[in-house]
Amino acid sequence: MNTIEVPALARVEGEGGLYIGLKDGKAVEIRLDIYEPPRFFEGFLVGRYLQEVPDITARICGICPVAYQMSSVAALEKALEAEISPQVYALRRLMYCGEYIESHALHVYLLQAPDLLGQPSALDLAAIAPQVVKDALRMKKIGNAILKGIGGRSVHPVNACVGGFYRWPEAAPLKALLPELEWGLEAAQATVKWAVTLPYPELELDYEFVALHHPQEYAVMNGEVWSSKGSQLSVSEFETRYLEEHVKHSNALHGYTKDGGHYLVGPLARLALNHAQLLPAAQKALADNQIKLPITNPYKSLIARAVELVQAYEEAIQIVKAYAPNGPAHLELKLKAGEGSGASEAPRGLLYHRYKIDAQGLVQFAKIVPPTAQNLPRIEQDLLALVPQIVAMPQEQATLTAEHLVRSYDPCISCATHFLKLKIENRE
Amino acid sequence: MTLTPKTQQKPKVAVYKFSSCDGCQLSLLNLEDELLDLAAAVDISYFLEATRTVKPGPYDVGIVEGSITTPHEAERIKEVRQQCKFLIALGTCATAGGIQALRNFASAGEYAKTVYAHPEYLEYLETSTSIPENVPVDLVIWGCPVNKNMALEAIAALLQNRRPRFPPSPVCLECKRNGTICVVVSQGIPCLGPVVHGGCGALCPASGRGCYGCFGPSSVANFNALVQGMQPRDRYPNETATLLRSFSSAAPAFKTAAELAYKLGANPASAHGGKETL
Amino acid sequence: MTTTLIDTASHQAGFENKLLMPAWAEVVKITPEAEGVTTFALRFTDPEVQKRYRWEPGQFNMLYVPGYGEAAISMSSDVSSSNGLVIHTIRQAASVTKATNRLRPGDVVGLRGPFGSSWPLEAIRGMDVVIACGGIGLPPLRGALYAIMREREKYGKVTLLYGARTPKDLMYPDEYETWNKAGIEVQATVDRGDETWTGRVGVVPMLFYHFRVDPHKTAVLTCGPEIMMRFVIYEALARRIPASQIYVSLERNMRCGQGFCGHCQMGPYFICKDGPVFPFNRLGPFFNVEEY
Amino acid sequence: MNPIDEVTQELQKIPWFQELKPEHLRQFAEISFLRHYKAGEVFFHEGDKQDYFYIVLSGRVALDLFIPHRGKIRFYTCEQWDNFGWSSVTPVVRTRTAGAVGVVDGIVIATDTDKLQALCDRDHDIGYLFMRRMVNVIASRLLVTRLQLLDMFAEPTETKTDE
Amino acid sequence: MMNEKNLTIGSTVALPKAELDHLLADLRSNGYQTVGPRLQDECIVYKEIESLQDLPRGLLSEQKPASYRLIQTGQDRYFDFIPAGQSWKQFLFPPRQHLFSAQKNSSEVHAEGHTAGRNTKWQIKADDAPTPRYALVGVRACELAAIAVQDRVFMRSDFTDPIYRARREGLFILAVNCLHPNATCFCVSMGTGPRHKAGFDLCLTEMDDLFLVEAGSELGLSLLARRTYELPSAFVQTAANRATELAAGKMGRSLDTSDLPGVLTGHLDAERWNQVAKRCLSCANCTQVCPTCFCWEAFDKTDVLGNKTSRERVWDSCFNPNFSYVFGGNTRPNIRSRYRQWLTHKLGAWKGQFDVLGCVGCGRCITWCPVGIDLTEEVAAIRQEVKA
Repeated sequence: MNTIEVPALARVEGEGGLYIGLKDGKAVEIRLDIYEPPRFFEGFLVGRYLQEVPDITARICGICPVAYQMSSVAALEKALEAEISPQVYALRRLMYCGEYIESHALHVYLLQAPDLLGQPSALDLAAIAPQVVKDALRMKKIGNAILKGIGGRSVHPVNACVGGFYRWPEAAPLKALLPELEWGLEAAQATVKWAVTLPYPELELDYEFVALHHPQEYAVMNGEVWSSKGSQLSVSEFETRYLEEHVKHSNALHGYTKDGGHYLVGPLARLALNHAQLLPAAQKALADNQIKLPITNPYKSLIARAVELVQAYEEAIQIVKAYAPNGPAHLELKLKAGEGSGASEAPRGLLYHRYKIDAQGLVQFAKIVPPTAQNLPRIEQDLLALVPQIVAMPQEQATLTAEHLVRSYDPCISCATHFLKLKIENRE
Repeated sequence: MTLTPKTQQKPKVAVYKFSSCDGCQLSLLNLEDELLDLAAAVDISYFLEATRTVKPGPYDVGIVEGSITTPHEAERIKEVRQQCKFLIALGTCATAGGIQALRNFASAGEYAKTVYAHPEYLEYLETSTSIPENVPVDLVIWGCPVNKNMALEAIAALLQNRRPRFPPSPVCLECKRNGTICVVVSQGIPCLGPVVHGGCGALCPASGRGCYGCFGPSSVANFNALVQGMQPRDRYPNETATLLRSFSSAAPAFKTAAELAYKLGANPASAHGGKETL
Repeated sequence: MTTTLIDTASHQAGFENKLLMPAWAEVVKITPEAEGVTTFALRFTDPEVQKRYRWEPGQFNMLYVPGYGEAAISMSSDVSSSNGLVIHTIRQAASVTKATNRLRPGDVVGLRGPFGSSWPLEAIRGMDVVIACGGIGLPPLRGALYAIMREREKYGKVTLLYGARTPKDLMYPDEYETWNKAGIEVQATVDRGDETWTGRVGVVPMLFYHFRVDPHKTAVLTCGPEIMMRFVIYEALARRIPASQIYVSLERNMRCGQGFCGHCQMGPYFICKDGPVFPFNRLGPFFNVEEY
Repeated sequence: MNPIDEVTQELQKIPWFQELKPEHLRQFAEISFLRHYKAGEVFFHEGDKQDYFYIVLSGRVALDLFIPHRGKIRFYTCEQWDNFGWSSVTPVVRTRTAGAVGVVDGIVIATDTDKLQALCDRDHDIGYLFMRRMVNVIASRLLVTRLQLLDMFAEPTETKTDE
Repeated sequence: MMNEKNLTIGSTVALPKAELDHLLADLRSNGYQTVGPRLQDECIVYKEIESLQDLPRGLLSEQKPASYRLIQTGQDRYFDFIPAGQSWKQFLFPPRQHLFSAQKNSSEVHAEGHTAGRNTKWQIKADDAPTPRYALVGVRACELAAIAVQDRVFMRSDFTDPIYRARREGLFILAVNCLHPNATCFCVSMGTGPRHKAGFDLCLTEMDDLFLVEAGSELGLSLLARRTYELPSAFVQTAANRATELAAGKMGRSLDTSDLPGVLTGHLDAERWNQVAKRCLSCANCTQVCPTCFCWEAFDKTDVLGNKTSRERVWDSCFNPNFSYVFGGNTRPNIRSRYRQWLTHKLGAWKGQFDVLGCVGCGRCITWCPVGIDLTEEVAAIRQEVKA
């Protein structure tokens, strides 16, 4: 086999291609080409009023707009030294639960599962296992319903602002979701049980996991940036260790650690670093299904997502039950010049924002480090490790296996800037 | 056009992505209750976000998300047009250039330098343009993101050979039907509702904030009157202007209106200077 | 006297909460009339409704195609000899009327009606009658023609002035002979003809030049494009026919047929219930006001 | 009856000639003659040199234009007491701007236009009456043309943006 | 305590404020949904209330063109708020209403022994949701006049809107005399207020420490009879009368109604129409807050294949671009013609249609116009122009 080429990598968010150059059966070059056009968000944030930032950055990614809204409001609140209320914090977590549910259910069932079950898409899957797909859609819908209940719509919700929420969402529609959430929790538990039985390709790798960590809760919007290699930094210190590089073959920046290492963000990393903070049902799902941590097979990130689905449903139920809005929905902001960074755990991994604002609240500088950008070098390394296995395979299978690997990262290429083209070329 | 099959063949539908956030395609996937019916009614022949299967064209319906921002895209959209009998521009990127059209008001090169260490690696166009500015389009569905029910209605209308029923009225009417109180009048919040296409369900005013125009300019509206009336209510510098210069900034009506708002904002008598927030 | 399907009495007789609820009617026969114009013969599926249904020439029904919506369509047949069928001649123009293209015998559509005012057949007895219409304006007058023919002796000279764009757009061409024989002078004209067309070429208002009217005993009934009616009215007024003897059938955006929804208003009138047929003297100040 | 008497008799029936004095009628008749025509008979073609001005006494005469790819299109028909060939009495137009053909058999009065113009120049009373009639003809022809141009029955271009 | 037997329609009693709560409870237990003023988003709106607790207390609204602000009065009154952001029409003429749904059921047609095609039949199902029975709490005189105007529109002898009628016939009206007219009020000009005359079940005049309640119907009377009340002192009665009289003198605006239809419909070419068209956003807000505007639109909502359809009715507006669309064109294609239609209808043609003007002087269209167009000012300007 001379080349492997995926002219259009499907079921990833955005557009990219994959190229593997071989010599004597060994990979000599691996490139994850990002064709997603550059959109210059950091550029046109400059000069905008701070309240516009969460709405604008949401448009970086239609799959995880909440993550962009949450990281940006965190950074801007930091810059203003504004402390949000616990109620606001809980509601933000609920929003995040909605996004995890929607995004993970989409990825697990509609994007990755077809690979494991040998189907081209969930629609084809629906033909042979209609109930699975119907349940998956129902699970996903609950996530969207939470987002809709809080922010009016699931893609680019409109309620979040720097300082809290424009207005408390009405309690009744959220409470009305409880029966569905309870159903979702059970469905998520069943998903974990099912996930561990799937036939994953063999691939075990040595990862440096990086995620937010918080001692009291499963970190999503709060805590320090921890690494499985021992580094523990505050969010404001993030850029001291983690760098972005602009590589020639890609419109997405690539993230490396300061010493040139590759690291992994996302569900595998979160589970590895934060499993102790999982809520009981998620803990139980881990135990019942004898899931050993850390998971180091990238294909098995599906299992991690399934566990996080349990966690998200469980937490959503808690927050919805306790939800009783009172007090102001947002802070009265006191504008001042300042700088702040914020990070949150998008479904795909750590998302870091840093802003400088002037005394009028206008943005002077913006930096955004999306999860997929950080994972790109790691994906390339994984593929490198995969090469010995796939060179022996027939072209179609090799392509599929490589493509599947990329897909298992749930790469949100729109965020990293995005459509994959896999090309493995023999340089002889 | 009519999609009514003469034979029992289902119409072939292709979904394409150009420069965008994927949100409008996702809105299609978010049709959880209708997705399977939809898949039964049409032949989803090309939809990379949903399936690896690529059936060869030509297609009966092409749905395009995203705007044109690179030389490659400018070429590709022409091929798409040739492949598709009926072409739908889906979402504000496709219908008005999207948020990335903000580059049209500055130098994309400057932005590239801000964001990328090696702008020379990048290939991009100086402007982000809508699909209709590049190729003829048969239907536009506005929204950032689109309202999934409007997208569904468009497909249903095609299948049934009728005109899609999109809301003809501005956001204001939706507010009133929802029982939402006007934020302009009761709280002095600038709001683009009077000049923006309805269809979103008037979400922002229901959340206690002004409409930020993500559904683009309404086909008949009085932009001059809106700017004259709204700009003096700005709570931070150029609020009305930046509202207009956001998600649908390159839509001609918004472009001119924003220019007027900036001009009024430059007059110190009406500038406030960030005293209040929110 | 007209009884309506959905009047106050029928609400009380079980139409509670059934605003805009149509009665189903089955397509019995479909006849192509001209390019893009088709005649549908419909029969109510409920015999009770069929029995109760009475209408007068000039009135219209709201025809409902489920999923597409409603359109106001005039009855185009003879009131008394259509075997209880409701006959609608429809130009397939917008969403709803285009949807009728797909109908075939046996399918059902919804009907509500009849609505609106009718041609003043009683009031113009003993007079000469000029019926001036163009294009799709003939079907709403066809019922009036038949009514006059049936009691031909009760009217003076009756002239039909009818125009269409081209010869193939003329509707009911096979019937002109019969009408002539029944004492209606049919004067048809087209906007343009080819070499084989031996009839008139010109426009409807100019047909007035081909005969003399006695203004005191002439009534004009007109229906067609508004611009055509305007010039018909000018010609009639120029011949000193009083405005009160000129009857006009107007088209506006009729939606409910009952003067509730507001769309078809013109000045003080709801065209759907006060019209569509008006004596011109009542329309005078509002007709032809720009953008009113 | 001699031909001039015959023409005079026909002219007397025409409403708009009824204002003419007998000697004027006679003068008009002297330069005119009755012409019987058959269906399909061509009076003139577009582009012909002008010669006669016609008044239809009976039958029907169509005016037509040849349009490439569409053939001959009839855009107007003349019946009793209508006129055609009036361009020949205008001072500027020197060729026929349309063709004229009999649609059904009938009779016209044909008037020599050179002589007619001379007659009008010589006697302004008859000239005035004749020209006043011409203005009427042209005005009504213009109205017809205007209405045809408007294409009253046209399928309007749908401008409705949404429903 | 007053004897029940002495109460008749037209009697006025003094009701302790807390007793109103019991009256509301009584209404609710009799199957009425009580709707009344509530605070929402810095505005008084009409929505479901359970008790006096839910009513805004000590709030007064200050309304100006394009501006509505609530002010704390420091007093403990419930009904000082004057006309709310929305009108009551939402309860009688709902902004969205399902009419019926239909489901296709096709059957095969056989001809000469084989399938010739399928016939499309439909099964129709009327909306069978029960009609809510509303008790409106806090209806102003101008608002009651507006209901009377809509009665004339929807309950005519030729056609009656069954939805409106069902809701209207089940209505209980607890009226309130208005004591604090606003800068945008002109009910005196329209002859509709501020004091109620008739048409209510009960009518309150709120004093600092009690309500004066007049019984307007048998039902109102029987509800009142079950409460603890007293005969009002002459002092209180006089004070209440004075308060409503004072209110009549505090109208913020006025409208000269003499020959209004003639002035407006007679001057369709006034220059003022061009001027107002420059300011008007055509956003339809005036028509939506107007308590008498009645236009609506019905449309079908289908599933993907068109096998199921549901017909709905929604509020429409003559400011909507397609409102007056006829095949081939729009009879009112610009803002000038649409604004002119609205004003000439409301204050002109309406009279011919329903023998009443379409305006009750509540001022909502002035307050809620985002750019503050004032119909009283527009009418005055046209009068001025006509005179000149």
